[in-house]
Amino acid sequence: MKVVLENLTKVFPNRTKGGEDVVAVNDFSFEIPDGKLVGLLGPSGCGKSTTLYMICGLQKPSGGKIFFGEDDVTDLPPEHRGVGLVFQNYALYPHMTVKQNILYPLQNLKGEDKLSKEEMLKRTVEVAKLVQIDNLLDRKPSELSGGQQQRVAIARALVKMPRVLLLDEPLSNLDARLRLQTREEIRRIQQETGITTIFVTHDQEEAMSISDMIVVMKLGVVQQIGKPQNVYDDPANLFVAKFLGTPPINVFEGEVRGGMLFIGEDPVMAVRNVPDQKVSVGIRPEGFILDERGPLHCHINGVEVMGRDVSIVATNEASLNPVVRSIISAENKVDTSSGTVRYSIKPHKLFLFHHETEERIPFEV
Amino acid sequence: MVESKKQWKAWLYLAPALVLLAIFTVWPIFNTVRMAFLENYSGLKAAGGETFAFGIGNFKKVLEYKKFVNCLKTTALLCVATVPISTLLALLISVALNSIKPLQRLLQTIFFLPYVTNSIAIGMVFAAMFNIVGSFHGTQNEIIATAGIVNNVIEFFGGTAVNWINSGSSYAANITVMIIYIVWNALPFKILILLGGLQSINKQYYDAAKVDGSTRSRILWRITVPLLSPMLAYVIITGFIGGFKEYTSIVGIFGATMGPPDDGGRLNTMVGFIYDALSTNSQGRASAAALILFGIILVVTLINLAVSKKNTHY
Amino acid sequence: MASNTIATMKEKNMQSVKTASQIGKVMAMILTYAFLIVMAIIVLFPFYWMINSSLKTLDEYRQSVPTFWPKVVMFSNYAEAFSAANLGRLFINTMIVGIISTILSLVITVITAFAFARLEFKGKNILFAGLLATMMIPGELFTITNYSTVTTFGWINTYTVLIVPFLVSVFYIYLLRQNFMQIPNELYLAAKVDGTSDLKYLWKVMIPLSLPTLISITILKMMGAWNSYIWPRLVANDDAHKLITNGLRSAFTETTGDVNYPVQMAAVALVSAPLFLVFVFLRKYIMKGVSRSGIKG
Amino acid sequence: MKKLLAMLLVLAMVMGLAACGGDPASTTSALNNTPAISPSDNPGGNTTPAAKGNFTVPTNGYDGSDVTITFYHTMGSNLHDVLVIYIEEFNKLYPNIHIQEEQVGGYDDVRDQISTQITVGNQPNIAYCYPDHVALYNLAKAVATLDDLIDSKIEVTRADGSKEILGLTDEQKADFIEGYYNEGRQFGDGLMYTMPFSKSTEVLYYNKTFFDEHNLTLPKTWDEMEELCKQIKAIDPNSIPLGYDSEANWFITMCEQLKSPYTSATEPHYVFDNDTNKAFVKKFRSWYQNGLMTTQTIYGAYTSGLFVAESGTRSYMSIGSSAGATHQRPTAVDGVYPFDVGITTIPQADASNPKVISQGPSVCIFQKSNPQEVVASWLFVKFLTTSVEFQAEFSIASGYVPVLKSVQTVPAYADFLNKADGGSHISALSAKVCLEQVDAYYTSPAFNGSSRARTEVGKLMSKCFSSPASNEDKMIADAFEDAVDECEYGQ
Repeated sequence: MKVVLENLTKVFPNRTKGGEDVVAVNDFSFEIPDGKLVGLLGPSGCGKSTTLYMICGLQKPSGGKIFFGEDDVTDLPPEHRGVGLVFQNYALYPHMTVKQNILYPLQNLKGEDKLSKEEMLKRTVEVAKLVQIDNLLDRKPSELSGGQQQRVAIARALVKMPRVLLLDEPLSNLDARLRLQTREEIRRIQQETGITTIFVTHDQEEAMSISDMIVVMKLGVVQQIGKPQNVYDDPANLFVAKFLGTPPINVFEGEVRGGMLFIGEDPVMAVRNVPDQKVSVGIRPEGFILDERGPLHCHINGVEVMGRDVSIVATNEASLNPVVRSIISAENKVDTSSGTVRYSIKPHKLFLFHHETEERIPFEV
Repeated sequence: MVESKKQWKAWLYLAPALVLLAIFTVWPIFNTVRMAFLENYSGLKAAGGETFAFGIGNFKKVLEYKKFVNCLKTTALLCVATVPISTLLALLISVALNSIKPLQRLLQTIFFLPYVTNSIAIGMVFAAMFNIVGSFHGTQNEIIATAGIVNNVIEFFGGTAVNWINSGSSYAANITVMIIYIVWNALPFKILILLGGLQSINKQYYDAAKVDGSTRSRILWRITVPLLSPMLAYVIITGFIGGFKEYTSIVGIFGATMGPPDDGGRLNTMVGFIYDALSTNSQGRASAAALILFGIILVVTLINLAVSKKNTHY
Repeated sequence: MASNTIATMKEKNMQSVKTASQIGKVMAMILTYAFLIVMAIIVLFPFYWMINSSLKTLDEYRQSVPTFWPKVVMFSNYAEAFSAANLGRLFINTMIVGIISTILSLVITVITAFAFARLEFKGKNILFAGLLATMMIPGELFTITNYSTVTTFGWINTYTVLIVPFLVSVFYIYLLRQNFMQIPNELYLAAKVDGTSDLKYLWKVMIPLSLPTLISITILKMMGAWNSYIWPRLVANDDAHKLITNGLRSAFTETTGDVNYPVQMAAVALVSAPLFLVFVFLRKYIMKGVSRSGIKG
Repeated sequence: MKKLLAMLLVLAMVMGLAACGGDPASTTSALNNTPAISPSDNPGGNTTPAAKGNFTVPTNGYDGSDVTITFYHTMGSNLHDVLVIYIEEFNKLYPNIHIQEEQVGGYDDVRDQISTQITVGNQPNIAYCYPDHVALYNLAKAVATLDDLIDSKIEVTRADGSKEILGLTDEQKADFIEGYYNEGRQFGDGLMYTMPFSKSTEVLYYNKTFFDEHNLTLPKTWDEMEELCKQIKAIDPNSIPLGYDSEANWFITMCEQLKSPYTSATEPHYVFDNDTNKAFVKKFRSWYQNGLMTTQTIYGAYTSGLFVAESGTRSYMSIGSSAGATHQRPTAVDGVYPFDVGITTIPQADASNPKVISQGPSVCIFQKSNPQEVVASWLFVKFLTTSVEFQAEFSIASGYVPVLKSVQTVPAYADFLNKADGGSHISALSAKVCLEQVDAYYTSPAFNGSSRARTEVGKLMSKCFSSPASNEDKMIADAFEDAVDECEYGQ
């Protein structure tokens, strides 16, 4: 079931008299192909949850349309959209057992969707097995751990075979170890059911790791849509570049003079057919290569050992970040005695951005 | 050491309340128990120097009273009828109030009004509303000066007038009037508590229920009521405790005869019985009746606690 | 999985479902308002009748056929109610008793609730159950015994006798205890760690957190003073201490023992007005107070 | 929650245990500071004429000492003003006797208040009372007997130097209306417990204009009343010819008129279950069933409202209290009354034995440890009940009837009586009619439970009148039996 959003907008009237309205979602158009897992990504307050709630029907859009397949569901109340939603803090009914929580949506089905008692029970046990909580059916939510409650919430959302599954920051309440495990669970469940799923998160690592496609948003405006790897390797603007990737991208003040990119005084890389201008330069930590004769020089602060790789922490006058962090494979030795280090840069790990508009400037090497 | 120091401090905080309670609540209870076991004890006779035998004569006298069972029946009937009705109405009104924005403040204030008014006036007003002025009901000479406001409204909607509280009125009609009046009085407090409870329920459960596609009534019975159950249990328990002590409301409508003119005493309650005993200064009998009433309320409250314990959630 | 089969069914009656839900929503709204308006009328009607009766002459009130609006509108009834029962004096007496008893009772309720909620001591639950049990005894029986007690203390015809006996109200202790128990224990332990005394903790942390409940207790307690009748008449019936309800009952008896009901109704209306205004202004607090207490079972 | 359950059970047991430990010695008697009263044979005993009173006048009578006397009454504001004037008059004679009068509410409020105060010994000195109130107080022998005071010849000097004997002179005693004076003596022991303060009785109000128009004659007997009611019903079928205010008064008055037993001050108290009474109840039931008569409780509104109505359902006769005359008059339309109201005595069963009820408050004096308080109270009571001026002014203001015969000679009162008419001076007309039947007053015996008897016979009448019954006699017999049971249980 593909989901189509056509210039979806949502404006919250500002309660204080004077202030103007808040545009939570601004002209968002996007088609989510059937059976795909899409991550809505962005800092808090960027409109991702609002979008989710509009798709779900709990929020009424100020403009634009939402289609499930061919049906225009924009004005349809949530119960008629065939939508499953998993809340950030699960919202499991405290007074019902796990089984009753999962059964509840099935009992509401009416008309030709109505199921017999046995079918409902069969479907419940089935989905409980799917999320591996079939042994907790008679427990009360208060007796379960965060992870278990998360899975019950997912089971409840899935049991009525919704056309679209929505998850609102599903992992934010879990501890680190459980987050990784549950992330995989969600991926596995989505793959098995093949249900179109949209989930909202502010954690870019989480989105990148399991989404088929990601949508990066900022202040209600879509910055970029695409496969995680593509968006990572080909950021549309400086914001997207900075938002994705841990450790974050290093950003420098640079200038293009006569087809050559200068960072500070170092001529770092030839950039053909780029008009002379001041530019912002983004270099991925894994884009540095240790090289005594490398064009770029930095002053070493320290080296952090991370097992397979080593991270060199240095500073450079032209860097906008407090430190310049590079990731080098642990084999090559780092001689810190001289206090400076020289790098050469992998071209595909270096991005140029327009100084004011921060738009990406493509270049050939 | 810390443990005992804390003990001492706790009792210090409780001291003022305990002292006052001892004098003005505990001692009267013991005195009541004492009077109950002094056979036909009367305060005035005691003041005149008379002494009284110790025994359970008072209790026997109370149980012998022909209409004692009737008092019990009326008290229980009113209680069993008004507590559920007023709780249900209060629940529906609170849920309705909670679900609207415009007019919410105004309606909330209106529903609180009865709590603010003096009960003397309200009794008279209700009596005037249900009272048929006229005579010879049931005979061919029947004369009706006015059938009372409620009957006028009923006739306006095409119904036939009912003889609510006048001579010849049925027990059922009398009880109905009492139920309406008691529920009317009990609503404000119950709405206050339940509305308070509703506002402390997390909004997300309702979003979840909407997404799960439940209808309005299912949301009410499967989500709101269970989440409100501690409040509901409290309102029902106090409702019963108050309900068993019903008396002033009956005097408000039927006056001292505690019943229609042709069957005075038909609606007398347990507390009514206590007042009758006090009017001839027989405090012994009144105390015995009060202890019996206390016993009944205690049992009912224990049952209520057990029942509510089972289905109160989280 | 069968997700696409359900999808096809959905498309078929999409249009009917959309309109049905629209109508459903509007219908529900109409029903809710209709229900609330009808109930409001039922609650308001006695008040209208009370005001109507309070504006009639005694003769018109005594007529067999009650009139829906007085033929002769007697605003003077209100003036007479105010002067005959000298409501002014009654007001002052009731306010004095109401305010002082509320303040003292608040103090006692707070420290008692604090002890029940926070401190551990032997027999705590038996004591609390005992308190609840006292709510079950019909009050009439206490009057006689308490009367002899206060007379021995020599408190007759004083404000003390109107205030002291009812300072401890079990319901409010119960309400506040529930509220205090919701304040997480860690706060108390933390305060203990950095040496704050119980009283300071009570004052600095617990009271501010349960302010709404305290306000609603204050308002409800004040209303109690307004309605008490049998006890004040028995123990303090002289003009200097007479309370509102006594004033109302006795002020309007005619020579023949009949009561001038219209003027009495006017007096009741006059008395209810301030209470009603108090509620209108502090409605938010009362509501928050009760809900914050979240009376758990 | 479970813990609360267990706790409540424990508490219930604790309460039960405490019960057995109760000590029989009642604490209140320890507080009781009324003097050790030599219990003369108890008031309930059979009437021994020369029983000795419980109060003997101290040898020096009133020693002029400073004394504060509390007086509980139910006077509304207009009567209260009259009382205050005469307290000042009294203080001119006895400056050291300070009167603290207090309006406690209705008659029941006075009774409840005092009966609680007696248990603690701080009852007032003087109080408004009805006979059965005094019977209740006498359970604690709290009311002082007045015989010794009335007969005392001890001289008392007043502030203005004049002297009076403490007791009543023969003229003063003779001036009292017989029926009212004897009310103080019907507690079964022949002793005098109360003095009549201000009385009222029942009179028959009739629509004089209507009566003249149809030249109807006033009914002297109940049979004539039945005929008259039928005549009126014929003239105006939509009317209720007669409205009788109080069923209880009617029942007790009929017993007196037919000389059939009602209650007795001595055991057995409740003797009204007899055939004569059942007969008249049955007769009056037929009146009700035929639409000739109704009562206040059955009608559901004031019978006076019925009588003053000028259209729709109305009545042409109304038997009610003589003090309520102003309510038995239609509202004047710019000074003119729509119809003239006549007042006459109520019908009698036997003209040679006329009986009509006497109501209205008496006053009693309470025992006090300081006998001077009792003597001072007596002086004040004597002053109010024997002062012709006070009785006149109080009667005019209240619509009540004075207790002294000579009040008619007081110019102000005589003038008041002469102005009597069916309109603006209706109270005067009512007072005149009361004075005509001075020697017909009766009062029923007073004992603890006599007020209950009144209530029960009232309920009995309204039940017998209005409840539907296939077998009337059985219904009436059961009603009587039920009423007697109810009274006896209350003992």
